[in-house]
Amino acid sequence: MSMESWTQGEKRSLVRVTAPKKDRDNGTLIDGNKLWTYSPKINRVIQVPSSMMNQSWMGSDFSNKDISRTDDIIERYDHRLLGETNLDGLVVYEIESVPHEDAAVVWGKEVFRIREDNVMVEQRFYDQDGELIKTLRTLEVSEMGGRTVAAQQRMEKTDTPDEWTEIRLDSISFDVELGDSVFTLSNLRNPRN
Amino acid sequence: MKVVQISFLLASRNLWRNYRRTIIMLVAISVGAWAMIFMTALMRGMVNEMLRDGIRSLPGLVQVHNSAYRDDPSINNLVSMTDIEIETTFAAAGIERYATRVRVPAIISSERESRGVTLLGVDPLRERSIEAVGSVIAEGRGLESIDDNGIVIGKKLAGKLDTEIGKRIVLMSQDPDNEVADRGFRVVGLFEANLAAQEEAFVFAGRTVVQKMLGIDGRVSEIALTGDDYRNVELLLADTRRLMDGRDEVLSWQELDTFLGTMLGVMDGFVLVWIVVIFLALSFGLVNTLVMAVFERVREIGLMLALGMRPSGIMLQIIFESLLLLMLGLSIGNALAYASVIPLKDGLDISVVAEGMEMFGAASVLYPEIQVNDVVLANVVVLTLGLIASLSPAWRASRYEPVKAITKV
Amino acid sequence: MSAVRCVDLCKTYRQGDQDIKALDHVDLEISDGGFVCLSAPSGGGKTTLLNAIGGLDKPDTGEVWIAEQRIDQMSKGELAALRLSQIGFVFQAYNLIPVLSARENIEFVMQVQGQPTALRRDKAMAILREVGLAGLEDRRPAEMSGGQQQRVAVARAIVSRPALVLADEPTANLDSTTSDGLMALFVDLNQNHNTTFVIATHDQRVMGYAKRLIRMLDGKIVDDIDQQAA
Amino acid sequence: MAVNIISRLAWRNVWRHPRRTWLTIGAMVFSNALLVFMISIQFGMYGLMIDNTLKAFTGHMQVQAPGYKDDLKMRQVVPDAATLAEKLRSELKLDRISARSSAFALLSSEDRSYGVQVFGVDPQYEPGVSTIPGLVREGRFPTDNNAQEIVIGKTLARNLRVETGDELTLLGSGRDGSFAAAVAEIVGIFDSGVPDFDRSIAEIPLGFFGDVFFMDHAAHSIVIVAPALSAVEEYRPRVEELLSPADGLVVHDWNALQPGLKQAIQADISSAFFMYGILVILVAFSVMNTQLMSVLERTHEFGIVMSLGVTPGRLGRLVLLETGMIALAGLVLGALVGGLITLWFGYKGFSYPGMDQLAANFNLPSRFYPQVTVLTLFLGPVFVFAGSILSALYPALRLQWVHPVEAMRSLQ
Repeated sequence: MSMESWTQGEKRSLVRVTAPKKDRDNGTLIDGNKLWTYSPKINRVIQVPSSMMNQSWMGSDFSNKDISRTDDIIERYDHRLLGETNLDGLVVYEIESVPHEDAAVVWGKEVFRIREDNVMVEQRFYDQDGELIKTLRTLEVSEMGGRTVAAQQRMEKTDTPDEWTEIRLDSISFDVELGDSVFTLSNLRNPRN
Repeated sequence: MKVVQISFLLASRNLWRNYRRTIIMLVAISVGAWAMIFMTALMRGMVNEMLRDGIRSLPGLVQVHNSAYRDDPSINNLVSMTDIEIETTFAAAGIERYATRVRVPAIISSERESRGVTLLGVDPLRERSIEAVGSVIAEGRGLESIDDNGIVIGKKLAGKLDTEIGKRIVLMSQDPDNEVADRGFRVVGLFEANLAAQEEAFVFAGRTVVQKMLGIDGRVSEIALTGDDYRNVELLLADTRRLMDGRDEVLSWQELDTFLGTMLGVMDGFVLVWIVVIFLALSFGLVNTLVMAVFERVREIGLMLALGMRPSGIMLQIIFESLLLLMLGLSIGNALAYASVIPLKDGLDISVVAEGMEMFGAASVLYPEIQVNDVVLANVVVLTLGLIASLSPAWRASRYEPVKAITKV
Repeated sequence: MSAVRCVDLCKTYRQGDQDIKALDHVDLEISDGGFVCLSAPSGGGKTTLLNAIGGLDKPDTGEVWIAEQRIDQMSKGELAALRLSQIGFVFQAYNLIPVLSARENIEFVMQVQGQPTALRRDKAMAILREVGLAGLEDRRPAEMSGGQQQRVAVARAIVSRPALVLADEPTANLDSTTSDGLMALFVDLNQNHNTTFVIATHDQRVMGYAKRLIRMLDGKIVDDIDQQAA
Repeated sequence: MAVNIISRLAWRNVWRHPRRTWLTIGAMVFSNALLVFMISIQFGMYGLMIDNTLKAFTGHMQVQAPGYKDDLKMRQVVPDAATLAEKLRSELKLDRISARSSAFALLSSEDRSYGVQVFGVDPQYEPGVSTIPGLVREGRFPTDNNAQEIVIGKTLARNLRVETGDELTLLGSGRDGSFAAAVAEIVGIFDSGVPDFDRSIAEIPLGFFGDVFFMDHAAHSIVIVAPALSAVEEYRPRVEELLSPADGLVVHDWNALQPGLKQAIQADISSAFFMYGILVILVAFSVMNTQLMSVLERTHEFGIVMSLGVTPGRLGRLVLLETGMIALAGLVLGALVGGLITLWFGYKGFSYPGMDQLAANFNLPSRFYPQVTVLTLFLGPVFVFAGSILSALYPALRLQWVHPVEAMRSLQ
């Protein structure tokens, strides 16, 4: 499956499926913590209700929440630096993030490993007993669009190590001028770009 | 009256003349009376428990809602008064046993599972006064204040969600603008309920916290009021209606849950039918005994008539005999019923048919309840109908022609 | 003054498919203090006549007067009251109430009359002594001999001093000594209290005590002998 | 002919006190008639309760993936369900077999959302296994297996503030766990009379369901209605035989699917039979009393007969025979009266104040038409008969201790 994605700031992004044919033009629009989905089959934009946010996004190992939640992790979690390691000559910070008491997050904690060049190497989701539930791992880091990015990531659930979802970046461009109209419901439905 | 005295004396003496017959009849009446009271106690136990469970989960005897709420139980249909107005109004009227609650459908999620539940934002101090579902805390603690950050969920639900006390769960619902309203809560207590379904259906959190989460500060979905006697809610209903002054819908539990309301009426009817049926089954034996008693005493009856006793005196004798028999049988039967309920004080476990009982809305442990009015009813019905049944043999006895009676061998 | 007066009494019974004339135009007058024996073969009508006099049975036609009161048209209640206050009955056998003791049997009538307990008891004890049954007051009928039972019955009949005592075969089940004792009691009462006795019997010895002997046959009086005159 | 004499003697004795005998028979007739009526109603109701509950939705049996019954997980499926259903239909020669799927989904109208159980049903065969298609009061049931159409309950329609012709959005998760969404036109609104049911269920065509929830020809269950409830046991192994072992599917009968139903009936039966037992006992006492009287008053007579050489055992049998005659009369008359009463209510319908409310809870109609069957007609009376005979044992056995001379001396 291939798709295109546009992201503006830290709150808004749009994802559109380009192949295979049967899923073509299925799209997801994220604005803040709201998520809309569009399916040409039913020709309707639907806001995904809160109850569905924990469900799988397009059948993958990512949940809708994983997709929509961008960086509110910074505000809604307490963070602690666990340590620093070296990987391929770069410093990797290991950060433990524990959600605030009233945050709408079920995880007990998340542990991030982030390279000094801001590439996330690993994100681990733990339940409240400290048990690892799923891991998002960066498999390949490469230069793309002038920056170092995680080109290939894999989401893997601890329970089912034989199944995973991988995202591979084919190309990426930064600092593209995007109009407000990109992140609208009508654009989700009728791609103009 | 001397005639009454002598009739009574004769009746009591005659009762023991044919002691085998009397004992058989006594056993029959005792068994009947026992069955009446014991069976009624079992049924009452079941239905009362059902009613209490039902009223606990409603909760309350009387509820106030926005008049559109019952048709459309959404967060947009809130009670017209704010919680402060409610508090002052009810306090002024001297009503104390009530609770205000926010009630919304919500999704509860743990790391592993999500479930649909009803989220109740409650004032734990007020909640205690209405004895609603959720007040029996099995583990952990109950909510402590109106702005308690914790959440109390059912024991069964905790199992399904694979969560436990001390862990956090997330609740999601919708605010009045149809936007997502969500929040994390820490599980502080697990409650237990008689019906499994209730343990999975309700979760409780502090009212202010829920109001804040939903963005409905100061507003509630329902006011639940309770009283002492679920049979008698008219006064409470009228008081509340007056207070709400037509702005909101005020309904009694019978109206809120017509199944429960009907159940109570049907039960009352059933008790009477059951008592009468048992009596009728007994009455044939009773009349038979009396007929035989009259028949074998024809000569004596003739003699007494010849000696100048009035027919009414004869009637009185037979009726006394019947009543004595009934009263004795009833006393034994009542005593037996009380005695057989004692070992069942801790409940009769019928969990083999638990799922069936849940279909009735009843719990799987039966606590027999002997209600004074049922006992009175049973005894009064038996004595009254027994009196009526003995009229015919008594009348016949009093109509004997003394001559024929005496000469009959 | 006459204690009993019967005018033109008729009574017909149906037995099987036969009509039996138990009383056939009977006229009879018994004066106060009379001691009359009615004798007849079985079915001769003596019991029927006795019952008619006692108001236990109604004649088909004719009149019955007791102490100048016409009784054949009285209601059951009135008749009961009359029997209670003015007539004492002694029947053949088994004429005690089995569940009551001798004393209680004697008290029965008084109790129905509504006499106070203490008075009743005194009278009953006195009469028991009179008929020679002192000490047996607490026995039930089943615990007494036939003669004793019959004496209790007599005691009950006379305890409230009725003007008229009707006895139907009072000695039928008694041996001769006991019969004599009973008759002596009757005679004594007749003489000392001026109680009128009408006794239906076919016992020759009983007839011997009578002042007046009436014989019946097929419902008719065939003979009326004043034995005092003889 | 000794038997003849004994039975003639018994017959005469029975009628020695006609009033007493009639009263005893009366007690039996009363109880028997009541039992026949009650048992007819009760069994009829159970039948209806089972029938209505099962016919409403569950069917008599369902073929499912193991575990689906308890977990209702989307991925526990019956693969290629339509083909299997067709195979079952033709092999078993039963029409009333239909594939079905279900998922929890959020139904949204313009301004309201409610979570419901959405069922994918085969428009062609569903009417054979469920009453819901027949309960559509407004609009119609879908006919096209792939139509984007939905039928919902009356209460749900009111809560969602929609009517036929409106569109609803379905959101849920598909078989693979992915987000499933669809829009469907409301073509029908059903009214089952059970608010809980009408609030929580929606049905869409199975083909459409498959598309929305990524079922890929699979379904969750194949619902089978046997020709009769009693035929379930017969059909079950045949269904099992037709399943391919590779799929590892299981067959659940109605009792496994609706465990509460049988238990509710069991609970009701045990309380009802407690009551019936009491009735039988009371009648038995009545009979015992009568027969004891009858024996006691004949002591003298029995003494004579015994002195003539008749054994107490034979006299005991005489007493039992008399009881048997009375009890038989009670049985026949009771069954007759009870049968007639039941027939009358079967014709007029039986109702009890408040019954409609309670009945709805158990999928029962508010008026009930009881039917007489051999079982309901004789089950109660046979117990009363047996109880009567048993109760006569005491008087009959008493005879064994009677001494002829003492007996003759006795007065009565």
